[in-house]
Amino acid sequence: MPPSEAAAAPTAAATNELFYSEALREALRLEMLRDPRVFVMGEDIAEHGGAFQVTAGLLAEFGPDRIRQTPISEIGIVGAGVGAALTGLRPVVELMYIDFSGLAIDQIVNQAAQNRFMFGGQARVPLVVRTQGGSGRGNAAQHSKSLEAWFTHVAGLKVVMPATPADAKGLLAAAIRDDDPVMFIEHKLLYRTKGPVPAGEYVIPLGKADVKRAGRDLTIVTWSREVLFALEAAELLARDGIEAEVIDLRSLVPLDRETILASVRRTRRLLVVHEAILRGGYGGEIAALVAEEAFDDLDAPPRRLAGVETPIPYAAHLERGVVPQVEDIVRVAREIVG
Amino acid sequence: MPPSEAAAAPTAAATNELFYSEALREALRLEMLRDPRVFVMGEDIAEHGGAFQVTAGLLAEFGPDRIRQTPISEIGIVGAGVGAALTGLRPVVELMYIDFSGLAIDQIVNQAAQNRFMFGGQARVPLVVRTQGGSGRGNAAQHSKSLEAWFTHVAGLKVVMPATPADAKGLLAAAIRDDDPVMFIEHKLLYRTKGPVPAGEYVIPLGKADVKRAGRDLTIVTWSREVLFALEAAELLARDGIEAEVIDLRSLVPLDRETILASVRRTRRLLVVHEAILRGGYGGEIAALVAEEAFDDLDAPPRRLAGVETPIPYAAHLERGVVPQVEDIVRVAREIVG
Amino acid sequence: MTIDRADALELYRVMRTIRRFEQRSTTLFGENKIWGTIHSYAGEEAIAAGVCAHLRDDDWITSTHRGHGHCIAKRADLGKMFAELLGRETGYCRGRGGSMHIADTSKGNLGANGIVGGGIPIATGAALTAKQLGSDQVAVSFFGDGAANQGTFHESLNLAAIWKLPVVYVCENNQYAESLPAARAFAVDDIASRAIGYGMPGIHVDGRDVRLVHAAAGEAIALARAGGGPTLIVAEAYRHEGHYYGDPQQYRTKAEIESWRATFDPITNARAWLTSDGIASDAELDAIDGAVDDEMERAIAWAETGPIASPITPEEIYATQ
Amino acid sequence: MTIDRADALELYRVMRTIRRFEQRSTTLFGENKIWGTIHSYAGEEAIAAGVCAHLRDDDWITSTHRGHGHCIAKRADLGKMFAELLGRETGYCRGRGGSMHIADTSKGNLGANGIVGGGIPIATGAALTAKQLGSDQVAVSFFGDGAANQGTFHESLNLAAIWKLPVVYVCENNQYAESLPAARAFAVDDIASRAIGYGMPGIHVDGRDVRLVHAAAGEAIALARAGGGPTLIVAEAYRHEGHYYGDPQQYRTKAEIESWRATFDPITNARAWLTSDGIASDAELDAIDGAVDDEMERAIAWAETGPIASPITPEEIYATQ
Ligand SMILES: Cc1ncc(C[n+]2csc(CCOP(=O)(O)OP(=O)(O)O)c2C)c(N)n1
Ligand SMILES: Cc1ncc(C[n+]2csc(CCOP(=O)(O)OP(=O)(O)O)c2C)c(N)n1
Ligand SMILES: [Mg+2]
Ligand SMILES: [Mg+2]
Repeated sequence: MPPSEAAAAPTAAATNELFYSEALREALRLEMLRDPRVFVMGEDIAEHGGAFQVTAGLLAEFGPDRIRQTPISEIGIVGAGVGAALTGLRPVVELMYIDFSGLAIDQIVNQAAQNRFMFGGQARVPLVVRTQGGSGRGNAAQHSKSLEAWFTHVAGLKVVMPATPADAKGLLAAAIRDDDPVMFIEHKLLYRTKGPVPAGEYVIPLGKADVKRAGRDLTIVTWSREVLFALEAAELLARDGIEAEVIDLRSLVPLDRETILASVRRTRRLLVVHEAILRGGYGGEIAALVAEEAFDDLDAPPRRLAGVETPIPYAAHLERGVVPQVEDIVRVAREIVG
Repeated sequence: MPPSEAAAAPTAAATNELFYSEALREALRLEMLRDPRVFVMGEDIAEHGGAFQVTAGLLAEFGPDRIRQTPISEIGIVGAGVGAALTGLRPVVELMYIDFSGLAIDQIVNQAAQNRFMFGGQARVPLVVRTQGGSGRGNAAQHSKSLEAWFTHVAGLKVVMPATPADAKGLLAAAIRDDDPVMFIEHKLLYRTKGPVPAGEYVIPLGKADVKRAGRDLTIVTWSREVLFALEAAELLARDGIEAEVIDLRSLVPLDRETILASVRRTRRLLVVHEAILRGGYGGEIAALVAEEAFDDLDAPPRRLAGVETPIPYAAHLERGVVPQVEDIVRVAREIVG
Repeated sequence: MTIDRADALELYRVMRTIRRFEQRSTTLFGENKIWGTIHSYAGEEAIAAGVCAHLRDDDWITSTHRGHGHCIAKRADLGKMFAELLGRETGYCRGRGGSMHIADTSKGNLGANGIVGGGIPIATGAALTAKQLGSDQVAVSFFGDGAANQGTFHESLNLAAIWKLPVVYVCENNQYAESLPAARAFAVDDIASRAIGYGMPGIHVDGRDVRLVHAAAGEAIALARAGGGPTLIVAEAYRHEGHYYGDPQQYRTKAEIESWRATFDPITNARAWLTSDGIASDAELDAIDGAVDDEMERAIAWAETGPIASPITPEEIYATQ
Repeated sequence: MTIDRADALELYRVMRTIRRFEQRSTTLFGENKIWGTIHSYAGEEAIAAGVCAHLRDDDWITSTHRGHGHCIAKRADLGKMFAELLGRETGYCRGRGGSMHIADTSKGNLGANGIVGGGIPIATGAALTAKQLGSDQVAVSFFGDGAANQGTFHESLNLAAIWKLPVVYVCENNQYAESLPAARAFAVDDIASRAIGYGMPGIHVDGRDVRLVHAAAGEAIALARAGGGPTLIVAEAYRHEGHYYGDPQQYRTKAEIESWRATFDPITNARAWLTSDGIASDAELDAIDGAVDDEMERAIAWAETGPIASPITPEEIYATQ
């Protein structure tokens, strides 16, 4: 009998230095060992080990049924994941790039996210859709978008975006154990970043933001790769005596309103940073939330720093210019603190 | 030789009382008469005249090539629209419900919206995707969503949502003449609303909001069906001496920032209202914009009133309860004015 | 595959129950007791009945917007179905789903679907579950001729073929997709010919004769259960009513409808078979009709006394809070 | 269809140009002058060359992520192609697109595409333009074996068939979709058998022999131009290089690659044909090779002197401001 789905509290075991990709693999592996209902399905995940090597080696350990390589049929495989989840399995379906999610979004939104409600609570859809987004590799406009905002606007879906190897492991385990469909969005430039990762079972509950750096002068709310940029920026700002608090949302849905609001009420200043284009981005949600709930606590207008409104260009120098860099965060933070 | 695409200024001709659906049909008809490159493609648009009767009668006038009825193949027909637009035609593709747009969004976003930029400006994609959203007819969760926010978050796409018959006519004409892809989003409960519509050629430039009611105490920014609710609410508020200004965005992209900011600077209070669920909705964009640009002009926190975070339920009494009604707008407006 | 008397009468009873359910939901809609939209399965009863006769409660089906028949054939409770249409808390979906989303997971019905073609990959995934668990369960996906032109049809049939999944795809060709005649939606006469390109058997059957549907489905389901992989069955039928309640049907003539109804009615067809083969007398069949009609009224009465749908709670939207 | 000497030599020159382009872009990538990713068409040259030989500049093609060959065969400027790979303002896409998005609308190339199967409906729409305008233009969509399992393939082929559109679908079966062997992606041996289900001709051709591709494409394109509707051509080929520059290729053995390269090289194949049929001597072909290589170096030199991509301006994103 498979164990309960209840997310265990983070355990403080020994840690290993792992790449983000290795941390994800460890979570997949441990969850597959723990629960026979868990399996992975996607393109190039078998012999090739996945476009970013997350599933490397798992074919040998778990075989072709549980590391199920598929043809290029995005809506077919996500839909099959929905059907498998509805009937008792816990599929982890990989969409190679979030730019391709549009091909499968009907099954994610109209089926996975809504089935439980439409059926009056009869169903559970424990489906994880693992994908990755973001620019920085010269893959141009169809392989570099940041589309998390689409998925946050869907009732019934959860959205997770880890920034560090430890969070990647703990959040993926939680996503797999969760009984709801989860969009698990990685970043293509994080796979080769390293960090300490607790060994063994490690589960981080969904919906809890992480204060990656404490500070008193300004709250920077961000997620995914921009967390690393924000932490670098905070270092530079500290040299001029500006102490920025950096909040990594980790889960966009459920959203940890309390952590955001408590921080802003202390620092009295907000900067939201994301790689996605500004218009319609999730930064609007955060800035609006803070403006509504903490208006009188703010000493400055809430600000957003986001991607330039353009498809992602190919040429390296142009590509770098369209998403927020460390220096941009520093500049805007200075403006806010004044 | 077809005439230039430059949007003509609105002409003040004689007006007729028309249903929203008739106004749309008039725009389609006039644009098809004016420009042989314009044609309509979609499901049930021919003999049946469209799910909401917008194309009723056009088959007889223009024939099956220009009122091209298609099988149920959403990504196929939208993609064919992209190809036709790239090669010199001006297709108007109908997606029966915006809930189905997920099946075609890859072609809308990765192709239509990005081709021009990806190709270094070589291409134009004068494609209009006509669709409709919203709840209120008991069609439940897969036929009632409001998904405009997804499309506002795409560089290269324009998004239009008319609330009145006159705007429907003028904006559809402008969308068809526009050289960029336009998501033209109607509302299923507006088709049978009536209003005065200028006769003959009538074009409303995209990107201009419309102040549907002037007021000094509060700015209500909204679009689509909620505009009608906001105007009703404003009437009720006026009885207690609260004068609400009602801004109908009409175009979500391009966004008329000036009109919004000028109004809020005068009224010093903002309420954004939309039918879509709150989280990740376009209301966040508007509230964040105002908080950033007009912070010191605000006497109260910017507020958002939006749909409850749930898939749309079937039962009438539940359905009505999950989207903002007139009384909700009145209540929140009162709270804001205090 | 011969059908014994009990099974034959059960097939008739199921078809007759579906027909009656559609008649009564139509009148209830006319009385403004049903909200939204309903799609009548009248004329296609032999397909759901003939296929589901081979399914166990732990086998799965995915259904469509025209799903009442599949639901009934999969042995759903009529009262809970009507209660759903009436928006009651006692309905299958507690009034959240309505006609287009009735599901009965206790009987393996993974739901009607408002997205044309939306159920095809889901049934494929259910079959994948059976394969992964090594069980002998089978999944059946019902969908229309229109759905056969959706990308989900293509991707799903290919996945099922390469993985030899225990799934049967049942395409109900009722000659129309809303207002579009199948003749204008396909450049081939036989939709089953598409099976060739996927490497699975494709069977074309006259959906008016429940014996033929029953035989074809029996083979396909047995093949799937035995690990022999998927089959595509295309059953010809005719939609007796409009696409939805209130459809003006400008796309077809009264004459066409009358002639097809006369020649293409699975229930008259079954009566002729049962009486001419001496399986049952008209009187016995009339008795079944009477029992069905009584059961229907009891179900409606029960449904109408149910409480209206209760307020929405968070756990309905997210299972893990 | 017989091929005269000039055409035969032109086919060879085009194939040889594609091969050389791929060799040089590979070395440029190795020198870190190219950013992002590139996909080599080496081994598939006969398909682009044999098909595009029948196309006019006002005919359209849609291409793929593996698009250099189609672009060259549609008579693109090599300098502008390299300039694009190098991220220069002088590139086809002013450095915005890179390898995966090169388009040349002046020659009817509606673009490479980063979405597998993304170009299929677009070519279908281009053919619709020809039909609507009553012109005799033809559209060709190139795509891989992997793309044939995308829903866009299915929906597009059906639309083209029912509307008799002037479009030719060219499926390049290079035996792999990234790491997935076609043998594991299909339960049928012949992908062309899918044409049956759409009601269009399906032709299977050995993509190593440019004469066979040329003949099959000639017929299909003539048919389309004459209003005879679409054709599906499946050309067998073998991808000589990895899926992308740097592909470790754990999914196939060195031995497999070597043996296929030896037996499946359209260029060696063409040389054998041209010399054995006495159309050209080895010396003459060597001369063509030399000219191609010189042109390539001139193109690269020109590209390398181009200015880097200029800052992005609003008009590139929206045509109507
Ligand atoms: C993806 C999608 N496109 C369009 C529709 C609108 N629609 C509802 S039923 C229908 C016709 C379906 O035809 P068919 O598959 O033959 O089933 P039938 O209604 O004939 O049983 C259409 C177009 C929809 N619900 N979903
Ligand atoms: C929609 C989509 N899914 C997946 C990918 C990732 N991808 C790029 S090329 C490729 C393989 C394509 O195979 P095939 O169609 O046979 O073309 P080939 O590369 O063999 O020329 C894949 C899976 C993509 N670019 N787009
Ligand atoms: Mg039908
Ligand atoms: Mg291939």
